[in-house]
Amino acid sequence: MNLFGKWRGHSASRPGSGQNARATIGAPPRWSMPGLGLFKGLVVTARNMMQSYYRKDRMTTVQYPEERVTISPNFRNFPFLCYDGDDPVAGLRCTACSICEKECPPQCIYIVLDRDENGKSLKRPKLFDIDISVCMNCGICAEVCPFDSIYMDGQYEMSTTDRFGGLLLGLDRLAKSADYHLKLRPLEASEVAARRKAEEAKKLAAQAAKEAKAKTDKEAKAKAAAETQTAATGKGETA
Amino acid sequence: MSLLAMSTAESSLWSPEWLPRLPQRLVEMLLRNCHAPDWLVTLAGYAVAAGTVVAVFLTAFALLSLIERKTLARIQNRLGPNRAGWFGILQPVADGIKMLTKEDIVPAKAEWFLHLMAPILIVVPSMLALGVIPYGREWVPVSLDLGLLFFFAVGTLTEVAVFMAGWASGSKFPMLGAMRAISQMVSYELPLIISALGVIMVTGSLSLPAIVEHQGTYHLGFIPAWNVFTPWGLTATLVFFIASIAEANRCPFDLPEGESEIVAGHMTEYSGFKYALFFMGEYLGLFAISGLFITLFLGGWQAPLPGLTFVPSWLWFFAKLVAVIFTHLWIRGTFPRVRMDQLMRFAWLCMIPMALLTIPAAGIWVFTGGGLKGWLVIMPLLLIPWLILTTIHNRRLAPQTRTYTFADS
Amino acid sequence: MIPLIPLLILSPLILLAALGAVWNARPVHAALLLALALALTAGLYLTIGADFIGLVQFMVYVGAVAVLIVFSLLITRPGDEAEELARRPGAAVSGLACVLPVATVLLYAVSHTPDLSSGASESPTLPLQTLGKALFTDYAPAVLAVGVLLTAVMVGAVLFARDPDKKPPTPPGP
Amino acid sequence: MISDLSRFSPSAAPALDDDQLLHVSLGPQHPSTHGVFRMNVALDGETVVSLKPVFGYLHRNHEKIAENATYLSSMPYTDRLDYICPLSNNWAYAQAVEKLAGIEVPERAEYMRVILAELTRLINHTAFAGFILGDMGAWGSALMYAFRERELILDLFEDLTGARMMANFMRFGGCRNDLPAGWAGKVSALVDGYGPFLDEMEDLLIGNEILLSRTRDVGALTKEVLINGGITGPMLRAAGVNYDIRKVEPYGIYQRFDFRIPLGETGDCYDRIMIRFLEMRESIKILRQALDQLPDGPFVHPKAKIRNFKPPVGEAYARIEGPKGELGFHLISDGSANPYRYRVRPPSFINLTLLEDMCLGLDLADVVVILGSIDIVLGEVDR
Repeated sequence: MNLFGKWRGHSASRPGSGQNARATIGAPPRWSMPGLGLFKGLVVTARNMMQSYYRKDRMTTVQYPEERVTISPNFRNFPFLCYDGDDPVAGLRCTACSICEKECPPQCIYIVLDRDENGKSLKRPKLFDIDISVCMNCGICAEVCPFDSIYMDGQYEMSTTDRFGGLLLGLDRLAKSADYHLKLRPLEASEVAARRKAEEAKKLAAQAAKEAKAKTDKEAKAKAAAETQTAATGKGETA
Repeated sequence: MSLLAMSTAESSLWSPEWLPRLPQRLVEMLLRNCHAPDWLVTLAGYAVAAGTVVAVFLTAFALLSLIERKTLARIQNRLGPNRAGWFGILQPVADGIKMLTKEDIVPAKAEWFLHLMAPILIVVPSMLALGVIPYGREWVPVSLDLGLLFFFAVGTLTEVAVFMAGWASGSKFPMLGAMRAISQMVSYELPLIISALGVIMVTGSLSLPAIVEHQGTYHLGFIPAWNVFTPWGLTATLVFFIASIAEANRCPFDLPEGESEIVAGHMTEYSGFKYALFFMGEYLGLFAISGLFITLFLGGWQAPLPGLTFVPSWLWFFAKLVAVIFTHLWIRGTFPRVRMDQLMRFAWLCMIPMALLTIPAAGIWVFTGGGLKGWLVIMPLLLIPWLILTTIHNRRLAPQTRTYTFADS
Repeated sequence: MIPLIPLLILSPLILLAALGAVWNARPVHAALLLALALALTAGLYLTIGADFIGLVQFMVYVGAVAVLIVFSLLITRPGDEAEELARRPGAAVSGLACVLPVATVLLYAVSHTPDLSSGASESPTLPLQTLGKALFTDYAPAVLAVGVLLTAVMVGAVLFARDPDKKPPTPPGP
Repeated sequence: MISDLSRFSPSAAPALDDDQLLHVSLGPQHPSTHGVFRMNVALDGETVVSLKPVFGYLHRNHEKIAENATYLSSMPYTDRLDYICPLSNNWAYAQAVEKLAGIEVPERAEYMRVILAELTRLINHTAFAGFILGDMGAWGSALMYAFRERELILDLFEDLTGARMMANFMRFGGCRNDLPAGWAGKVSALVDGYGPFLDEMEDLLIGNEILLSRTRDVGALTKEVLINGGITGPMLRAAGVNYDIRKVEPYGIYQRFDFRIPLGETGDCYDRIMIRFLEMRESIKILRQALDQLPDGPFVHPKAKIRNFKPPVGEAYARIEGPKGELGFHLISDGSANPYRYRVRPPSFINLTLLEDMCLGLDLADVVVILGSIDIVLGEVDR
């Protein structure tokens, strides 16, 4: 019933490049039954209607919320802050460096650095707000974070009746454990964990080396100091 | 007790054939038992008969509004409404409540009286037209000698109503919609009526029950003698069906309410229950025109095979109605809309000539007495003009040569 | 016996609608009132048992003629010309010239009709076949004349509506 | 149902006074317009006498925002230009920045980009076929079929980029992440299934007499007008102008693939539909080749910077053949972290400029079809 001639499979029937190939499409029959094209359309819709009763892959919709499609583990939605251990405050990886705040395209992140009474940075956020009514789920904050602290969440049922407060996520709602991350995106999280572990180990080693060096330095210094002192006392004594 | 005695005496009353007229019969019997005057009995009988038809078709309207959405959804590979009640069966109720509780808005520039009358005038003729259709052997709400004429006469009222709706809204899109609607209805009423003339000639009557009775025999013992199975009848059937789509403003001739062009045509400025009335009028009109189509060409309530007459005749009618309406839905789910000039051109250059040809063809059919001789004489009469018409159409409409070049560089 | 009550109800309504159609300043209202008058006349026919005439009156006059009038009003969008036309000096004269012959014929017909209340005891129902036969035998010349007239009108309308210059649409040049 | 325009020629339309015309505002809230586009149409009967497009209802200040943001922060905004095909927009912008900063793109990333761009083309043209049927008044069947297939591709995008539409995937010097395991296999399965789907759509559309009569000889303009108007993409090729940036000025690795550019003759709405269908078949060919040749390697240039990216002082214009036409980004850098000037050449917007020329003298119903056949996305028109 192919009314329109050789229009399918033309690529096979048309060898030779260099010169323009021509394909006649849209049917040049001398006489065609009017309404045949309409009839073909009717056949297509009838077939679709029948198949909608027994072929699941034909359906365009799912019956949410009873029925849910499986979401890809890579799906990203709003950001969250990752913490190690059990304490969301002490274990927070974020150092309030504000890189994400600067890079965020719609500027939906607001960070206040926590300081002690002397005004010295505590390297942790006092305030970390994300306005998810502004956030556009681009994931750039997660990408630029050098401290493996901010990641994209997969949670998508976040509707609320509170337009303002309900959509402004503070530290309490943003902070989620590393285990959550591991569950959400096993591949990425385990990679990060391994890297962090290696870094930690390296850091520890460096720390140990540094401490050892410092110790030796200190000892050497103390020795030197003692020497100078003895020398001084000796001098004083002599003076 | 006497009631029971009478009803057992009239055993036919309880047969399924009489089921739709049961309320009417019961009321009449009850009144007679109370020694009511004759005119009261007749009047009450008519009222109950009319009430039955209205009740049946309002239920059908509610169901159709659901079934249409379900069918279109299935054609589009969706499920359709399924939240209100079991399989969405309560959806019409929900829709009705929504429509009733919506604010009724009358535009500031509208003529409020005509604006109010239009939706009523849309519903009334459809209901009147439904009254003359024979639904079953024993179920003809009003048997008129001039039933067919009555049907077409009241049908013309919808044009006035559509005009009133479009004009009285005092708005631009309704005005455009009304203009489209009137020109379309006037153009398509011609082929509609002309294609029905053949049936009148063959039957020799304008009475719809007589037309159905006339189609009651079977050729060769199994081919029903419906008008569609004759050469002139087939042509007339196609013409009538296409024209009935246009009369009912259904896709692909839904230009008066073409939503992608003129929002909702004459219904743009209507809301709430007035809009629901338009909706109802449209569906009742669809039932009426489909019922007439079945009566004229598909044998009305006649069974398709002689052995199947034990099924109540009104069930056959409704089975055919379901089939015809499903075809309407199927077409709506598939076709795009035509343009105004194409619509008119199609009516005047294709539908009306073919409809006119069915008149001499039907005459020859009667003259030759049908049968093989009739076929042999009529086929060339219809086929040759049809071939000429399609050739003209092919030159202008059907796929012309289009060459697409493939550039390699 | 001609049913008197419908006649008494319908006739004043018809008169009122007709007068409204004449005197209403807004053309669309006038057209709709005309349609109403025609529909009520059809009702009058139906009540006296002339079903066929009544239905045809309804179908042709309400369904076709009134709708065409309304449609032509729609596409011409009449403004003040109607009023202007009515204020012309010759308007009354030409109106009278139209009305007088018609009124004369009608009055003559009514005055020469036999007394219906005594003569026809029941409404005469004419079988459709008889009507058709009469139309195509006794009144065949009249039918043919009307047919020729209508054909001429239709051809004229087609010629009138035809576009004089049929140029294919040229896309605007650069 | 006979499309003989000569009877309704624009030249025959008498010049009418303005107050005799019917002025209708189609949009911004009108069921036919795509997005919040508005047309002020003057009608004589139903014939269009003048048509003034009005847009800007969706203006978001994209270019100015980009001038005040870092180069990377503009990437997610490009998704929102033409939101039907975000990945091609990503590519055009990434290419412009790469040109500006002289960044190399690894082999694998190039292949990934081609695959994503061609999938995007499939999405766009499939959705187009559904939309134009909706514009013609078909009750959404074609649209639903189109969206079902589009969903399959969007699922793949979600798996790869994390978002169905707002991908934000390309980076300067490659892509954001590598293909997940098994992703290429899923794409080739989808590509294999796409041919039958296109056959079905063609059965539904291409021979349909109503569609033919609605689209043929509607909205055609001559080659010269189209070229002078700066029209690009399928609209231009439907009129027979062989102009496809993948061939004219090959970018990425397009010269490695064997594909052809379908060209029409008249440039009416029917040709525009057909050209898109033919392009989809060619896209499938490209996808097959790209999937076969997909090499291993890094998905992003190892030296590409994410933080603190400052291209040298300079100017760059990069363009790609987007599904809707030539999509270009023009960047001027003053050496800081923000572009000094950022300019988009949006195909939808420029293709829209000749709308009135196409519509004059036609029916109101044709306007809707012509607007549909231009295939605009208001996110890109208004920016």
